[in-house]
Amino acid sequence: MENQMFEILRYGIYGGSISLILIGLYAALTKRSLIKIVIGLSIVDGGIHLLLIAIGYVKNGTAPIFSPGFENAVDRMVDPVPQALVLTAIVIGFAVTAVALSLVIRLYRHHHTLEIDEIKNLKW
Amino acid sequence: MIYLIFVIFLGGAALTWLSGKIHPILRDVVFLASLIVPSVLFYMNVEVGQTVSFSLIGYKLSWGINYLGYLFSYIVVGLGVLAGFYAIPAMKGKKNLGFFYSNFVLSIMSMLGILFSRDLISFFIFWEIMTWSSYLMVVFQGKDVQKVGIKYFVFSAIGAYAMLMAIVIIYSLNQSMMISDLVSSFASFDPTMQWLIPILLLVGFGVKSAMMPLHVWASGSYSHAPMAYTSIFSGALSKMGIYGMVIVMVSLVPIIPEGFWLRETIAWLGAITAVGGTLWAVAQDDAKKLLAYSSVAQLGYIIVGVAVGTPLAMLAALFMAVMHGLFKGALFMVTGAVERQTGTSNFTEVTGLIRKMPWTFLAALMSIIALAGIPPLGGFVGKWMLYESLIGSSHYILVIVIFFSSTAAFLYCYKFLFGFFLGQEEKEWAHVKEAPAMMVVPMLLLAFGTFVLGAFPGLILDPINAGMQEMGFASTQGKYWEMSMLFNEWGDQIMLQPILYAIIAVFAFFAIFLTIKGFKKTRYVTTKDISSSGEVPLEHENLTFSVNFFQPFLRTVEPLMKRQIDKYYNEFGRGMEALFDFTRRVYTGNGQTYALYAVIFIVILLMFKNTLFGL
Amino acid sequence: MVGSPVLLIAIPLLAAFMIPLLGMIWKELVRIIPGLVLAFMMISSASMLMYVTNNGTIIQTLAGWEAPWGINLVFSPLTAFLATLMTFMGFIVWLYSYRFKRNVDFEPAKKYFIFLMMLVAGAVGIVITGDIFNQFVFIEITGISAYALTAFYTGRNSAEASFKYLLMGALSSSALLIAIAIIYSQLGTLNMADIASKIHLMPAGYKVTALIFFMMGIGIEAEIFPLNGWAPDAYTEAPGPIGAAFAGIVVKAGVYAMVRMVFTLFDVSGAMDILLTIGLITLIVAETAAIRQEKLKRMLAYSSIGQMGLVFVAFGIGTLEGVYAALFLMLNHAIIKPLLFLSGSQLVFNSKEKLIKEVNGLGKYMPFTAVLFALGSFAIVGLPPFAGFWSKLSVLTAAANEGMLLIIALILIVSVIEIVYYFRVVNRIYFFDKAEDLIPQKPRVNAVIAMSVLGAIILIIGFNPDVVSTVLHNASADLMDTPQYIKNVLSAGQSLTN
Amino acid sequence: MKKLIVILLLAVTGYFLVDSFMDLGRTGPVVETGVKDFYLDKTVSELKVANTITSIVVNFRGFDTLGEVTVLFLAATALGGILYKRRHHVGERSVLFPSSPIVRAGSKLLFPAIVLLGVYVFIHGHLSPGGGFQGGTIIATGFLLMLLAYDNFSVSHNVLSFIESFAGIFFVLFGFAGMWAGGTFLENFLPVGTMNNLFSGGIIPIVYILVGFKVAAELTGLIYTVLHEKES
Repeated sequence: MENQMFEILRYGIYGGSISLILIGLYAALTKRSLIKIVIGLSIVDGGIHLLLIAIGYVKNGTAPIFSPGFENAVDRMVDPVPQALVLTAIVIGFAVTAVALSLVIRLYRHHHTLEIDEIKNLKW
Repeated sequence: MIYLIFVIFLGGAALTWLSGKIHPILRDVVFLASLIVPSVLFYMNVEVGQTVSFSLIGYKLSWGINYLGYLFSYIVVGLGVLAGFYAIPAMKGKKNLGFFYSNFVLSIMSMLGILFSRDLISFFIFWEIMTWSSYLMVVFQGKDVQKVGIKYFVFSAIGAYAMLMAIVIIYSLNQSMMISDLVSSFASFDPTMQWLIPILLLVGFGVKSAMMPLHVWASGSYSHAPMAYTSIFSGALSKMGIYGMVIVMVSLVPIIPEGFWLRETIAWLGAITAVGGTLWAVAQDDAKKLLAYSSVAQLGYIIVGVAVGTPLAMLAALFMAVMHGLFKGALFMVTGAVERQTGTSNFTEVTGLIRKMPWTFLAALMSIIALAGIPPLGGFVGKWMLYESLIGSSHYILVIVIFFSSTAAFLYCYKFLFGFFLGQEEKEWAHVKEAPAMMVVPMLLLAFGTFVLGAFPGLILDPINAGMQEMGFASTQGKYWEMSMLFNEWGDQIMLQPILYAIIAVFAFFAIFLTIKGFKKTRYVTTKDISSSGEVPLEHENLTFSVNFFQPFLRTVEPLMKRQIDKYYNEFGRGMEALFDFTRRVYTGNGQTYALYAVIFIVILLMFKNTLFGL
Repeated sequence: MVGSPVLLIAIPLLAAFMIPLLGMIWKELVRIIPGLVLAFMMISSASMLMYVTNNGTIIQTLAGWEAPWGINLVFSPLTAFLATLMTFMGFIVWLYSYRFKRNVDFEPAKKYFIFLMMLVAGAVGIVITGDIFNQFVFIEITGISAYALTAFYTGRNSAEASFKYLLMGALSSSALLIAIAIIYSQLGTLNMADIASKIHLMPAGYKVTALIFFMMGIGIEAEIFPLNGWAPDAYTEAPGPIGAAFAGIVVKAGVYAMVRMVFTLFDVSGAMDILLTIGLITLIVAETAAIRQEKLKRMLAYSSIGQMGLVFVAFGIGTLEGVYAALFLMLNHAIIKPLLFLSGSQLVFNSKEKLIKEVNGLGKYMPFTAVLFALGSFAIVGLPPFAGFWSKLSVLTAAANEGMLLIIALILIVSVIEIVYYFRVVNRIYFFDKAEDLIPQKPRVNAVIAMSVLGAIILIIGFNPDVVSTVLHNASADLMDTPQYIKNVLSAGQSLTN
Repeated sequence: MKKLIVILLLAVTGYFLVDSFMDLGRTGPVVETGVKDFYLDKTVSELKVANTITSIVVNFRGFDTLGEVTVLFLAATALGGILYKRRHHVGERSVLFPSSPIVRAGSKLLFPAIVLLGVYVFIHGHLSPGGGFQGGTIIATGFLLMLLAYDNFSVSHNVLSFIESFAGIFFVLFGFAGMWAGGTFLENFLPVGTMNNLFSGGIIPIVYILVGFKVAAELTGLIYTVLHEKES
């Protein structure tokens, strides 16, 4: 029973994170609006962060914090490294999104449109 | 000492450029000094066989000169110095002369460097320096640079890169860049390489010696460079291709099994070059273009000689190479002088300069005679030996082709001489004066050289002999020219002497006759002076003799001329550019498409990962 | 030895944080401080390069934890060579743009110099770090600086270029994170040496998937086809010196990262062939695209991409000679292409559209810049006796030793194309007539110094390539020797404690 | 059509991603002992920090964090640069609708509490879930609330950039101090104290507080910059 739950959870988390990645990519690749593309990229980021967290999970895991009462739970602690990485990755993703949105504002100022098909003065 | 020569050349080139910014006279002096000083040092101090070696990023390089190189150095240095003197008055008043002269020096240096190279790396380096310095000369006057200049450079680059490919293949097989190692170990290469290497090298040399079908750059480049430079461009620089070809043909090709076919092909290409060059030369109305095509044709003869490769043929080819340097150098100088004095080099515009520029005419006359191969001047000796060797080696059809070509050559010889110097005088050219002495003397010297070599071929046959012996032509008699019925063992002519004297007598007679005739009251007419026919020609009608000069002949050969290879190259180039224009549209400009490419990239790799990564 | 590897990162970071404050004191400091920092980085890494050449690799552990646990910086002959090259180029670009940005407002100018400095620091970080996640962080530092620099000019299409760059950059970081996730989930480590020592334990399927995601992530930075759509736009729209910095610094870091993955981290057999194929395709597509360009900087950009393709071809040969040739190419490209960008942007400085035809006849009016551009063109197409020839020769020799005749032929054919478009420009500069309404821009003293230093290096390497061959030999041997790399990194902790 | 292609491509990508990750939970990593065991061990025994993630972020992989705050700093700077206009009208907002009195009053009430929560989170970063980034973000949310509620609420750019710069400078200087005191950059050179005390873990809490300040200032600055962006 417990195993079954774990399996379902596993499928849910991995499947969910991978679907998030794919959904985000789909948005980034097909949507016409720049804002939607940026949103798509953010969704991809979110999916990847979830994926990273998921690979550190252990069965019946607990947070890797040695709070009083958890001093001897080392075996059950989830892998802390992906969590640390995700912390970094979130901030970086946020920074990139901020820059992207500011560029969108600049593009809107210059082209008065958000359609990516109409913003191709530079080509070939 | 060898280093010093090149250091002086290089430093001279740089100083020439810099001094060009200070004062013109200083520049001219520096220029001449940087040509003459190393030349003198070279002939005074460098012995054949003396080498220096050094190593550069793991390649062993070696410089030194051998007999064959020594022979070619006569052409390079002699023509270079004379053209240097000629250039000073000829180029006077042009812009950027510092640049011109320093490139001039670099060209001479690179050609000498090629002769000095005993290894392939320095050979290639000097070859490329020669290429780009001559390219800069071709575009120097700024005419048609995007077409003519780029065409020259592209063909040179194709040649040079073919050569480079051969060089790296040789290095990978031999682990040595020395030419001598190549020659000694060539027999042990596998057959594919034995074919590939000489062909690649021949493509490289063929471009510079304007061999069909790699000749299309020649006419434009020769005629667009300043004439002072074209005289060495055609006279000496193209001989570097011949030099390389001689090495390949003598040292490598005989080793190839069935290499006979390569020889024959090259010989036939040479012959076709000769015919085609001649025909095109006949069709030209511009002296520069005419001479350019004539150069192509003459180089064709030389290639035939080199490719046939019997000792006598080789002797003929090398002799003709020297000869061609002399007379073609002189002829380009003549054209330059005419162009400088009149402002054009078109036959249909300039006529009747014989009285205005008699010395130039004399030089032109002698060079043309040499070119046409009329005894007693040097051209005859070369052609004679070529025919003799071809017949001797049973290349009868080749003889006929060559003979046709050299007969047709009379047509353009005549056109050149007549177009500029004979015919009616035009009022327009009444003010024209003889070119300055500094221009006339070099060309007369060159023209006189053809005469001397015609009378005493032994002067140059001796070095040729030494060079051929060094390359390992098995010698039975000691001196190869004894094989020709033309010479005795001293290398001067016996059969020719009576003819020579007879012709000198005829010349003297005509000179006297003409002079006496000149005293009489002669009426000189212009082209428009044809009132007797009742129809008065209009002012703007061009009635110069040279208009449609050989129209009947050209009409006959028209089908031959229509298939200009040039056109196919141009079509090819345009086609490629259109293709490239199409392919670059993968960069659509849409950021999303680029992202899609990235996904496609990863999907392809993922789908085929088992095959791609060898799982 | 001046300083330690960590200073190459820490000092620019410190300076970056300080510049906004210092700018309040004296405005000129925002221009001067980055120059001083870059000069320090250059001197420091050059002296460490000498130290490394004599004494072997420096391993710098951080935060007191030994190699597999803490992050470490690896200053080996290879990374030292690249770091020196990059910091030198960074200094040159700073020198060139010092007064170039004079006519720009204070706020953008401040940011320009901060970003330039961080661009160099990030690229150096990519090269010297020994940890894949840390490398990811540095890639992002470089990336954000590059996006900002690309969008520097308002009123042009720079935002568009920057957005494309960012879009691709975001995909790149996603791919990198996925690859890192796969690696970490299997091997439980992020240290490069540790990964390299354990990679054979990993199931082949996962390994290859990770490598593919890495290739995509880094390939975007390294401008391989078809991931390089952003590159021509970014090069064109960024300020001229930044184009030089991209070509001389950022791409080199990307190439290094890619090569480190393929040579050291992964023991996948087909990776070399993939590198070779991708390199060839990149080379051909980019060079053929360059021939029909109308804008000068765009042409240079395509040419730069093509050269990177050639570098990958050389790496893909996979032998020591190939690596040597590739590093030589990188060195030459890092010197020559910035020279072309710097002089080229000077040539089109006053023109509106930055078209190639607007350089017509400038040889007379800007003789020095024009000569340097011509020198760069001669060198980049590989004419002797300039620097580019030797690297081209070594690539061809390396390929010939492996019997890759077709590849040699392709490289040479592409070189002919390269000749065509470079010489068309040189011809225009010298033999055409100048447009009447164009005012030539006289280069400032600092720009002249920056360009002539590069020109002098081209001549020096051209006439005596031996000045760099020792460094290159050490670097290429270093790249090929994975066991030594692992040993160096993983034993550094022990040697530090006793 | 394009959508179909994209879906197909993504399906293939998805298949391989699933292929790479789905087995993980079942089979586990091929290398059983990774760096995490070392981290879990040393966090308790040497650093005396309860939160392993904090110890990794600030100490073991502190260099990453330094890079990370640099990225954030660069993004904030880039935003200013990209949106820079020569005539910058300070005080005019693009969001000008009046907020309801309820929001305004509520914001005023909530703001100190939010800031306090943020400070708490980053001060206790080494003991409990949370830390500099989280705390900084919470504080920035408070400012966002205020900026949205009051159209005349403004923060001084200079103050923000002072905080930003000083926090960054001190981070790097702590790194140098570690180098001077212990030999390597960012080394934990202060006494670590006892586990689960507020004052424990050496430089870890200090650095995390600096990070908190920096993140708060930068995010506030970002929000402020974007809020002042006007359509033109």
